[in-house]
Amino acid sequence: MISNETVDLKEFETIRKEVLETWPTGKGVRIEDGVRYQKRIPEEKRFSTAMKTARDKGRILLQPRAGVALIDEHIKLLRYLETEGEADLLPTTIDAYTRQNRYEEAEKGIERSKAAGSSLLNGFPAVNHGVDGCRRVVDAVVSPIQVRHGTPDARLLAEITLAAGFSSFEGGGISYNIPYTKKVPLEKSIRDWQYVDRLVGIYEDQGVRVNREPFGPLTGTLVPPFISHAIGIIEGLLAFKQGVKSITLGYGQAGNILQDIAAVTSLNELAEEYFKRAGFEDYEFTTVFHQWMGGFPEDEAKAFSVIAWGAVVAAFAKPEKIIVKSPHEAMGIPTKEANAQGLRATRQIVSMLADQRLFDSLTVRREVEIIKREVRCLMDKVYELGSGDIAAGSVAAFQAGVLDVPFAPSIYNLGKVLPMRDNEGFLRIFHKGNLPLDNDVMAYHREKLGERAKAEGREISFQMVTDDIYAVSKGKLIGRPR
Amino acid sequence: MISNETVDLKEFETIRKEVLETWPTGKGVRIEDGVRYQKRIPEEKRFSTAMKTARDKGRILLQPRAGVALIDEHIKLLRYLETEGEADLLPTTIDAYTRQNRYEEAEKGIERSKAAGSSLLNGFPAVNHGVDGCRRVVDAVVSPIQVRHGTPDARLLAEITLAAGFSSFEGGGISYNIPYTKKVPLEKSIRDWQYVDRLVGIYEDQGVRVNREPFGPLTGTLVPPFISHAIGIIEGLLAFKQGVKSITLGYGQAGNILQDIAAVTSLNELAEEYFKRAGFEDYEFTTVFHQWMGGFPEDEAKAFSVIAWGAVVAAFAKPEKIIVKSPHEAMGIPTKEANAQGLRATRQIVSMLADQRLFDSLTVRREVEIIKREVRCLMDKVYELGSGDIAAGSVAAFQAGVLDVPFAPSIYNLGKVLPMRDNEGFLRIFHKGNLPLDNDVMAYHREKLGERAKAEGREISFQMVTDDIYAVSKGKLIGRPR
Amino acid sequence: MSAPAIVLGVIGADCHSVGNRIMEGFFSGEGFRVVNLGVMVSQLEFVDAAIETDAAAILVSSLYGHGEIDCQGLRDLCIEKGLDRIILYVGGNLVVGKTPAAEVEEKFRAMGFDRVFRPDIDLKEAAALLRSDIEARRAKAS
Amino acid sequence: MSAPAIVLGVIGADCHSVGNRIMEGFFSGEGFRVVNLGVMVSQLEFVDAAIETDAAAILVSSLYGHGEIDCQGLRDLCIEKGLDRIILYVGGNLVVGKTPAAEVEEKFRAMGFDRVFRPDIDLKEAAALLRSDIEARRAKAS
Ligand code: B12
Ligand code: B12
Repeated sequence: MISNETVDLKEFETIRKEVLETWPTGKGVRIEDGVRYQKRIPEEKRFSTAMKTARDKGRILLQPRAGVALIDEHIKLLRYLETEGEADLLPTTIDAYTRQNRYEEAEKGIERSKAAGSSLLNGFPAVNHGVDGCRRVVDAVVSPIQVRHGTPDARLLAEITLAAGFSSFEGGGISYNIPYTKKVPLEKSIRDWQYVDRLVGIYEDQGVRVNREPFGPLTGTLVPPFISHAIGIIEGLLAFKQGVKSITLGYGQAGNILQDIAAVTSLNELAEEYFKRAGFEDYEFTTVFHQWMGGFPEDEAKAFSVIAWGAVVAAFAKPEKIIVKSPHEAMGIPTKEANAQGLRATRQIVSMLADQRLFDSLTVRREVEIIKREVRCLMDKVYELGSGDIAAGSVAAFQAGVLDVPFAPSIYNLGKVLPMRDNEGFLRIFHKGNLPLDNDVMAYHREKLGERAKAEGREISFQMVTDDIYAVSKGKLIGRPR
Repeated sequence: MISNETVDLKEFETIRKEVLETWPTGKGVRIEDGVRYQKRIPEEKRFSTAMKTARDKGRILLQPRAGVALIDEHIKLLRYLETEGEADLLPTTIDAYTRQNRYEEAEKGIERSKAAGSSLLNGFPAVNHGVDGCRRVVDAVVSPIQVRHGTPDARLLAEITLAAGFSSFEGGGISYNIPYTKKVPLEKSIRDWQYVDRLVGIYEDQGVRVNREPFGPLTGTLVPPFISHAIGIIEGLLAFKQGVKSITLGYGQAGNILQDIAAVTSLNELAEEYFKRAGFEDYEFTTVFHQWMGGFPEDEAKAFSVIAWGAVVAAFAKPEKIIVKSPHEAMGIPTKEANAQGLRATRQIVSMLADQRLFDSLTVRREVEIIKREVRCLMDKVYELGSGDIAAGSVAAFQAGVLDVPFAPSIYNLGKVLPMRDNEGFLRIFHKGNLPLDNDVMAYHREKLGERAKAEGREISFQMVTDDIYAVSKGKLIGRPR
Repeated sequence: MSAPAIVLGVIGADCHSVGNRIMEGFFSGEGFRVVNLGVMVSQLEFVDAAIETDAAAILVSSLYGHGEIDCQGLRDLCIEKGLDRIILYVGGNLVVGKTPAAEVEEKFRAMGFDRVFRPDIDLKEAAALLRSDIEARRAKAS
Repeated sequence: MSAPAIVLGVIGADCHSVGNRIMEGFFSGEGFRVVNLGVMVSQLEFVDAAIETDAAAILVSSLYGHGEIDCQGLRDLCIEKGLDRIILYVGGNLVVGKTPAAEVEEKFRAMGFDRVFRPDIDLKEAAALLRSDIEARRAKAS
């Protein structure tokens, strides 16, 4: 049975040997060497420092997603995003084979990309490139740089990239399993991520702070804030237990500005509450806002507006970081030019709005309180199911559908919950499945959905959910009947 | 001396003869013929109907600016904006020679454009093309279509385009003089626009409603809402006096969302108040919001965000119409593709936000009250200077600097008032010049500007105004020191 | 004639489940007998499922960019396994990066797919094509 | 040496006054003797003002798109009026529509302008060039 305990060092070492064996580049990866390398990295290039400074100064940092198959091309891409895109923070997005530990296929992808003269992989295969290859990337840029992926078993990836000097690592045992895989048992992915967090803790013990960022948006598709908040908080708690000190919780834009502001506000308040309550004090907490993570419109002009709307909401919600989309989103991995366009469009909004404030709002406060109620309903039950252990509780909760991510591919996700937009575009719950939401909370959701049904003159139905999924790509937020 | 009297029909006829003589295409323009032609236009193509329906149903219509030298190209352009741009309303933007009644130069421009195979004019020379040419345009499109220009003496232009079936005509005696010319006496332009409004009144009397739209944004550069509101209301009053029944008052986005929402709200409340007080009852009143009218960023990605931000503000401020910019704004007259991109980007925002509401706000209400106070300060003085006559009062007011448009080129504008942004980006008054603003109002402005000076650690100075002018094109709203 | 069976799935290491869910619901609603393999489906799984259910068509989705690598050889595998007349459709974001539709279509046609769909395809249209393609094959067969 | 006089103005039927205001303030601050004719200035007004004030340069602005038509012949008029050594600058949105800078520059150079500026020009840079161009002409002249 899994439990939320700090991984024993001996056990860690045993597992570590196996992990490093799984691909040739793993051999000879040494933590002490990684620590030495990390310590040479200047403070301005440290991810955790950038995030903390942003929080202290009330700034919003911009980060794109980007990764291609070959090292030189990847460096060119990142540099372009720094200079032409004015990115504050850099990514290295990992390809989908590496995410599934299919390093042989990644190798094939590298070869074919070399032959084709363009990337046939949807990301940077960091494991195949190994520590030295990754260091070339880290050394070539001036901004803090992070590994972004979607890997249920990211142990080798973490070993290699942390040794190579990456100072932030995205993911988590739930958020990089449920939305990203089909058959990986949750218990396994949580355990494998305890390993990753323990590794970060070891670096931390030796004076190297590595930022960690659970993946907030999950399936990116109509995920109500309380579901992703609960999962983010759990992943934060799991990470802290392994010695992580710098954590950034994420949230994917839902679409209604008031709900989104309330979501960021409640995420801040809830995280601090749960972290403190679990006895953690000495940590750096920040937030990241993802521009619209669902289906985009194909037309670039319209895509620009979806990007800008995300930036507007973020400018008022004030996270420390925005993950930026590109006008190519609906079509394919963006060119470096399109990626930089997304960054510049976002920058224009964020700086035009930097000094503007939205007034206090009853609606926002009401939504904040509702989200908090909802998250507490879930968290209470998770703790209960785990008899106080959040790791065991999470596994049990997914099994029971107490935690349930809409539209997720994993067979370990019950998949009974169905979200839907209300008449003003707030995400509400249509089918709660087994979510332990209190009756009055559900009554509120139903009331709100009733308003929409009435306005549209149709019964609440699954068709509305489908319509909502397509809506943004068709230029709307709410999937109204035509 | 000018006065706000309905132009006597006899006098109108005398002037009319002269006007129609000023260019060959004027000869033979007959109002009865125009009325007949207008009456054949289907209801859905009537501008006033579209505006009124938008108001009744709470919809926001989108309209681009567009005009090229040659008829066929102009038709192609407009059709493209209807189909690819999904424009609700069409423009015909008139070239700058025609605006100055320099029809010979316009003729040269037409010839040269034919030779060059591309438009060398910055608009459509409607007078040179005459009634028949214009009718080809009106007949070729399916949407309501308006003449947009900047012509201090638009009498011939109005005669020709109204006879040709255009159902809306932009401009006014102040708003198409002060920002657009250097040496045209205000008295003359107001008189010439009384003619235009009288012409519209004559069409109205014969059962043809033509929408009129004073040009709200003026110089488009840091114009505080109260200045453009006062001028818009005056032009509305002048128009009604001549028999106009459908009026759309305009406002150019200032940049801070709360001030912009307050501006649209106060424009609605003030206009109704002044119109009713002057004894007008039987009219259709609507508003138009202009996306950012100042200098744009050259980068198209950034320009898209300026466009989107304008759309966001409009979506919450809820005017009946948005005049849409294009991503080419900083560079030149947009191609039809760029123009359609601006429309589609705006559409995406407006429809994504259609069902969202911002909550009631104390700040907005406070700003509404301030704008109302300011407008009343100006209007009281204008009435006083004209001994109750708004036309005479306006001329005197500009002479005295009681009405004063920032950065305007006209020698009949005092040019003493200097606006500046406060610490949250609201437009405030730095130098009031001779504006009759009450002391407590000015104290408020100074207090707000003081906050900015303090935040920036510099004295309030003209440099700040320059910095503010450049700010948006450099990616900011407020021109902070670097 | 009984409702034709069709096999759906997202090929390779691709986890994009949303479109797949919608397709399942949609094609069922259109009267097809849908066998949905979900995400992360291998070529072999597709072919085996088609054999097992006597499917008229396989509808392959690929969203994540590796479609080009993942789809190569599927037609050969079908033939090898005796499915020499099955209809193969593919759709989604088939290659890495924004690419002209014609180029993508050509590439996947060359791999042996009967039809290639862009992500903004109206599923109604796809269903109509599928029905007529199935008809045509049946007509030929009889 | 006394401060060189320069003539500013916006040519033709162009009413864009904001940039012109800023230029007046800026070049005055940089130590030039600025003669600002404002907006809607004809070629003749430019040349007469330059003669009257013994100006070293004329800085023509055109924003509204008719620059191509309005500026043609200005160099000839200068020469005709005896201003055969005057520096001619032009800047703004010189032609109708977004056009590559090089193309615009070539067009206006061919018309006899010494330098052609895009609207995003940093005025500091323009002032530095102007100073050195004036120096160079004076050096040649003496
Ligand atoms: C949501 C999303 C995610 C979610 C997915 C959650 C989940 N489990 O489903 C998350 C965040 C997890 C995710 C992850 C990744 N994603 Co993703 N994702 C998207 C996004 C934004 C929307 C997809 C979606 O749900 N659309 C809505 C549904 C209804 O539409 P659809 O999927 O297109 O399906 C329809 C059509 O394609 C068509 N169709 C599909 N197949 C077929 C087959 C036939 C025969 C027919 C007729 C029709 C048809 O019909 C479907 C129903 O209408 C798209 C971009 C976009 N479209 O805006 C990117 C996108 C698909 N993702 C992309 C990538 C690269 C990834 C990642 C590799 C991460 C990365 N590098 O950025 C990982 C993939 C990891 C993995 N192993 O697969 C790329 C693919 C790039 C490419 N092809 O060049 C895209 C295009 C974004 C981009 N521009 O970079 N993603
Ligand atoms: C504000 C504005 C207006 C206001 C002007 C108010 C006023 N009286 O000043 C109003 C609304 C009235 C207006 C009207 C029109 N406008 Co206008 N306007 C603008 C806008 C948005 C900003 C201009 C501005 O003030 N910029 C800020 C100042 C500081 O910058 P600037 O003017 O570019 O000047 C700087 C530089 O150009 C440079 N510079 C200029 N000259 C020179 C010379 C030298 C030697 C040097 C070194 C440097 C230099 O230095 C200046 C200071 O930094 C621009 C687009 C943009 N730039 O975003 C369009 C724009 C200039 N307008 C345009 C047009 C076409 C018109 C109209 C014809 C209407 C129409 N068809 O849309 C009318 C013109 C009527 C007329 N008779 O002139 C077009 C010109 C198109 C083209 N060239 O292809 C533009 C580019 C918009 C567009 N993309 O369509 N406009």
